[in-house]
Amino acid sequence: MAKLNMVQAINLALAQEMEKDADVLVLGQDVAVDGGVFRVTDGLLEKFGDQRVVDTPLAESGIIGSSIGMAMAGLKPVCEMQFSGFSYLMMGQFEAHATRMRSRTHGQITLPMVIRMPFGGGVRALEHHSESREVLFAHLPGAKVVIPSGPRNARALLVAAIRDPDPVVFMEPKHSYRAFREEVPDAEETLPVGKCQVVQEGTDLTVISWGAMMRPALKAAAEIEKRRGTSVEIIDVQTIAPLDAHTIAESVRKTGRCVIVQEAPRSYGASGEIVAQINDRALMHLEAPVKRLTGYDVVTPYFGREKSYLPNAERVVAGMEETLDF
Amino acid sequence: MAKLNMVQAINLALAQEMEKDADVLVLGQDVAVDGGVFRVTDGLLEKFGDQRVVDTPLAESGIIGSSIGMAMAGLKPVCEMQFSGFSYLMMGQFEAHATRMRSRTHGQITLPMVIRMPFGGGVRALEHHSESREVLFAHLPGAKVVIPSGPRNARALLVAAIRDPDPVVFMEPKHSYRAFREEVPDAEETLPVGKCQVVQEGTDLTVISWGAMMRPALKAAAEIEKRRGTSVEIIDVQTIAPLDAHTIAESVRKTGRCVIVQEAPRSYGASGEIVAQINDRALMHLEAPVKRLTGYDVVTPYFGREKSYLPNAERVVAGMEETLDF
Amino acid sequence: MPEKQIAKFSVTHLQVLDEKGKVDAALEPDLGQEQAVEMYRWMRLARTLDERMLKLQRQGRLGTFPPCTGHEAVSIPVGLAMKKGDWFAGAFRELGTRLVRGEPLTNTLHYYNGWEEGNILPDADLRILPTSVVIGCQIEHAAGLAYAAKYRGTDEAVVTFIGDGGTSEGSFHEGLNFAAVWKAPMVAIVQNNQWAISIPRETQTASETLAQKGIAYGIPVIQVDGNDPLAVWVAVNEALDRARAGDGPTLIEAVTYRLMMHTTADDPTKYRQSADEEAAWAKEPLIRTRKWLANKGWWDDAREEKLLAECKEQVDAAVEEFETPVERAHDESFRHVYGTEHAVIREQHEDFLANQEREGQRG
Amino acid sequence: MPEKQIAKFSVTHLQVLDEKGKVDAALEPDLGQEQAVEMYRWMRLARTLDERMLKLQRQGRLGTFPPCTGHEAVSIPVGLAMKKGDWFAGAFRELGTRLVRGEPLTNTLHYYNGWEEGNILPDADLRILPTSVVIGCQIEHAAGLAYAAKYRGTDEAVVTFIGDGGTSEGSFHEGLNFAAVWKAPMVAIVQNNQWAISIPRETQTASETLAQKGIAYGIPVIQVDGNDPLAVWVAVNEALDRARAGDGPTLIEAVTYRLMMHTTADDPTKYRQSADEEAAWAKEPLIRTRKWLANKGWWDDAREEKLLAECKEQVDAAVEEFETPVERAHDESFRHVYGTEHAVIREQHEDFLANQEREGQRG
Ligand SMILES: Cc1ncc(C[n+]2csc(CCOP(=O)(O)OP(=O)(O)O)c2C)c(N)n1
Ligand SMILES: Cc1ncc(C[n+]2csc(CCOP(=O)(O)OP(=O)(O)O)c2C)c(N)n1
Ligand SMILES: [Mg+2]
Ligand SMILES: [Mg+2]
Repeated sequence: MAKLNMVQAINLALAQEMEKDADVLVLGQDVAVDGGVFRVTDGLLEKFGDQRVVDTPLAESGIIGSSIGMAMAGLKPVCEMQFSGFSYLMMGQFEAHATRMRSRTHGQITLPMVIRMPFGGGVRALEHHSESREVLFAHLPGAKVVIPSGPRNARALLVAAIRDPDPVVFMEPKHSYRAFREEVPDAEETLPVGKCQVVQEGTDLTVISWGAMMRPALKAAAEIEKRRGTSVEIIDVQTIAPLDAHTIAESVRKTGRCVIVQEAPRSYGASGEIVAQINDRALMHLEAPVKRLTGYDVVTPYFGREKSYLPNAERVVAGMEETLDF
Repeated sequence: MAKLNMVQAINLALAQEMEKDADVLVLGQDVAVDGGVFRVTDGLLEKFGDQRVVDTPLAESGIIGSSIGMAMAGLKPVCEMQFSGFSYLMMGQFEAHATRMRSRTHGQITLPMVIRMPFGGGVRALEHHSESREVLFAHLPGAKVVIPSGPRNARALLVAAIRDPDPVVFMEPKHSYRAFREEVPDAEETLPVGKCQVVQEGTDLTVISWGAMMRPALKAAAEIEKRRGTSVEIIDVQTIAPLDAHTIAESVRKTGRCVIVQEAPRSYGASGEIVAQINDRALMHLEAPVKRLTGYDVVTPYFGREKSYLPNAERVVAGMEETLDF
Repeated sequence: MPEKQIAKFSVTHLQVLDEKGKVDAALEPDLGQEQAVEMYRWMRLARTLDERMLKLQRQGRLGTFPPCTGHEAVSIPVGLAMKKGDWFAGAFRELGTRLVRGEPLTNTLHYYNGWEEGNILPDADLRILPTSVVIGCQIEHAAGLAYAAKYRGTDEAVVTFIGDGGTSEGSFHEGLNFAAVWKAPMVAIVQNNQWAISIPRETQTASETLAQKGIAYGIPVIQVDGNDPLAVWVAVNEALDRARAGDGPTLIEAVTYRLMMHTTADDPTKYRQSADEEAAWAKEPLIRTRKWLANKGWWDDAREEKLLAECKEQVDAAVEEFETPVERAHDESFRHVYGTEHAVIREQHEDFLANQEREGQRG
Repeated sequence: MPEKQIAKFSVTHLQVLDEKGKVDAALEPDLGQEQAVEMYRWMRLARTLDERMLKLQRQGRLGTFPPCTGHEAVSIPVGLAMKKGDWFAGAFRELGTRLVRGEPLTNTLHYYNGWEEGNILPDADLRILPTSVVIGCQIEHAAGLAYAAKYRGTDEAVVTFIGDGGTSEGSFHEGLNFAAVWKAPMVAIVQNNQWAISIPRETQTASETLAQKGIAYGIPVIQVDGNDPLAVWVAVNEALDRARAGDGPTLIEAVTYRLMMHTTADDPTKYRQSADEEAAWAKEPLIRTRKWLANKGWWDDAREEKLLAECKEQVDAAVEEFETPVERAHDESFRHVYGTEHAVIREQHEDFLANQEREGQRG
């Protein structure tokens, strides 16, 4: 048991799975010699050699396309998009093959592969290095999209993703890479793909978030508990697709009030589907409209203005107040 | 005034705009000599010559990327993706540049361009020729996504899209290309980008749809009016992004009940955002959960099974009954 | 070195068997009677099935499909040169290769009639990937498959196809570059049939040959007469040997002609001259192959007639099987979204079944 | 023609001014003293700004940026060879070209400090596109810009850049192919600085040169010593002439070295030897250019000192302007989503302003 940050926790997951299973290999730009631009794959080359830790040419479609080929041949590639901002270059392969091969062959060919990518804002990065666009993957049938929020669940979810028989897009909130540490057990730990996690039980208000936004969500929940004695139930979505709508609906049926915190632009973001699922399953239990605290429908500004645009705990608290006072 | 099908109506819009404005040009695979695989651009080569009607190599990113270049130089390219199923190959350019150039330069460089693409199912086509994925574009800030539902609004919306100062993804429901005809005036007609159209006023139930699904929606509305005397208000969304949430909310505040018909898979589809907007703006007026009739969250089956998967009037009627009886 | 040539390249064109059936003895591969005849039999079978499919399509008994007539001298020798364990990552106009590699005729029929069942192999070990409709993707898959073969230390190779049009896609570029960097056992065949729907070869690219596109990746390239099965045979065997020896990928441009419409939905009279088509028919591969066999004394009219009858019989049987009514569950799509059905999919699945039930009862 | 060479290609390497400052008189372009000195002045200015930016970044006064030191012999002659009306569609390591083409120094500073204002040109007619962070896209833009120039019958040309790493992207392939098919007036420069972050040239592609990648598109190619401004000057002028004459695009590989870290966030000691870096420093462009000028009698220590002082002054002034506090509205993003603010955006805009207000009052 060690206190690890998220980079270290992901590294641990990779190393342990590669140790266990010779079919697991890692590929991407700068993942081998350099150990990844965020050092997530650091040390893997030394441990597993250059056939299993592969520096590729600079070509995102090539990385996904060749990973699909490897997976068809029974390997379990864990490939990296250096930043999610470059992943749209591989949407052709992802939509046409990663998500469809199983269905196309009624299960004869399957693609056990993971596509890792850092995403999200808050690190004062250049253009295209700060977006949250999980829904572009999540909307595609056949896609699994997993987003951890901390070191421990990052490790547990990544292990599950690697063992999953289907392609998993594993989106790493880079703002949380080194922001804090958690105890991560040495021994194997997994969390299920396809399930939300209720990280705190409560009765008055449901707060739903994922990834880096879990931090302001948690902070706001603590604040509102302190201020008003509200009993807050907190859900970490963890798997965006397929969405565990049941856990969400169950919570809202109980609390009657809900706040969703999303970093991505509002329109057509994941929170819309969550609201719709609540509408489908718990509408008559709602005592207030579900409140969405989200990014704005604007092109992510350069980092000079970035902070004003990211949802923060203060806005979440205000949203909670509004919901509770409705 | 002539009775035109949608193919002819779009052709008319292109021809008239090219006539008026020498900066408008058409490019794509097979758009010139062949007149487009659906004949949408038929006759344009003869009228406007091969500098304005340009057959390109087989490369979707190249088509969008070079169109962006042309637009930066002040031309108004109307480019075609042969099928929406191949458009994901240009998502890199679309996300990185088409949607961002204005914001990136605070308006110094703008991209007056249209990306036409046939989409949707129901024509017994090969794999990748039947999907509806409008949300992949609609979620991106800076994107405009327009979807006509018939010949007349196709013509009027396309003219508006070509004149729009920003990039417009113009998605043509190919099932409706030749399915029916409408009177289309010779004289100029436009419809605003960014507005829904209330195509029938009513007081008891709001039905919202777009594209090819307007047909089953209208059919179902007529059936339910006949069966139960329900007064149905019908909204043709027309512009998916940016969404005219006000018109939608206003209608639902009036009727208190709403059915949305969407061809795309349910999860993270456009209907989710519409429900969320209703939640934001009209929740307390709802007398029943908003009912979503949508495609399923499955990989679009090959055409042997296709029909069972597409929403149809019968399911919409059932959904309406459920909503009215809630 | 102020101004200095630092690299030289060339493209060779190979033809062994010419349009008149004359063979270049120096280059002629030693196929032997049995293999030579087998090659021709497969070519004829592919042609027979293709022609039948066109009829079926015109009669409304089959969906839209891309005829492969005229491409047999590429697809058949390539298929024959491959070994068990090799992967085939095709484009969509290689009916011949599919047949040779052991895919049942019915698969193609089911596939083009709108059923995923046409992708399911009787044995996954046949290693024939489903058609890659989105042009170019298969080249990247092939690179990954080839990497896997190398990683595992097998001597398996991967054969992939693409059209002249497909060479313009970014995936062609990225896939070949990956395979070349990895020195992966891959053979990429550009089936240059002069047309990409209505776009002629000259509008597709300004390069003199398509073979030379391989120079960009530092790999061996060759252009062959794609209506000449012997040239294709020689080139693909060399390339496969190189691949298995660890010497990396090869790009083969096979020059042929799309004798038919692009797909049955296409009308070539919109964009090309029938005179050009006729000229191309004069070079088509089956006639010259037959002449070559006849010159060798391995073929005559009686054998031809017998072969035609056999092919017809085989195709008849396949069509009959194809058209034999089967109950196909319509809810398959729900079963194959993921390895295990997710709760939300399960609900939708139930909803689907209820809809089916209701609509079935009413219809 | 059984087996026949049907196409031949070669790649020429051009060097005019060698590492010691020795010039090949036969190849030397007739720059004239004024232009020669101007070229060197720009090189020095770019270097001065680059070095200052590194300091600013290390002091926390500037964000992450990719140093351009060592690339001046490519970016400067290219910028000087361009004419008014030409478009520059760069990658991200051509500070020099930006300066020469008239972009204020402050633009670069603002850009790398996280402000879109760094993309706004004092005059849109300068035709300098914003940095294309997503690698490769700019090649396709350049093809479209070049098409537009041709469509309008101007003699404007388009210059685009890409790195050695960038040549692996599909967009490189698609963009060059489009430009070649269109015979569009475009010059593409591959700035081969041997590294793409940690990936060395050999891991990026198996081709012997990057210039030969242009053979795939049937266009003229040349490799030049990218530390030699005279070779670059000669090559880019030839290419621009060809473009303006309607003879289509050219691919120029300029061989240089990334002397610094990839960006200020990168640590090259993880992946390369300092000995290699030292060897590369010995070939860097400014020293040899200065020697050439000195040999001509056009330069001496006094002039150098004066130039250094001038550059420092110019950079000082730019930094001062850059660091002068300005009020920048934080709601700009709402104003530029679309040409007209949509109702839903307007609501969010108001919400944003209210949040700003509240957080401002409390903070
Ligand atoms: C990425 C992509 N874009 C467009 C299409 C539509 N399309 C199908 S076949 C075809 C032409 C292909 O030409 P070529 O590669 O020469 O192959 P051929 O049809 O001649 O065998 C096109 C444009 C597609 N299937 N995939
Ligand atoms: C499409 C894309 N993928 C990845 C990156 C991340 N990235 C930024 S620079 C770089 C290396 C570029 O190498 P090269 O093209 O040789 O240019 P250089 O940095 O050497 O100037 C990478 C991988 C990116 N910006 N865009
Ligand atoms: Mg072709
Ligand atoms: Mg480089």
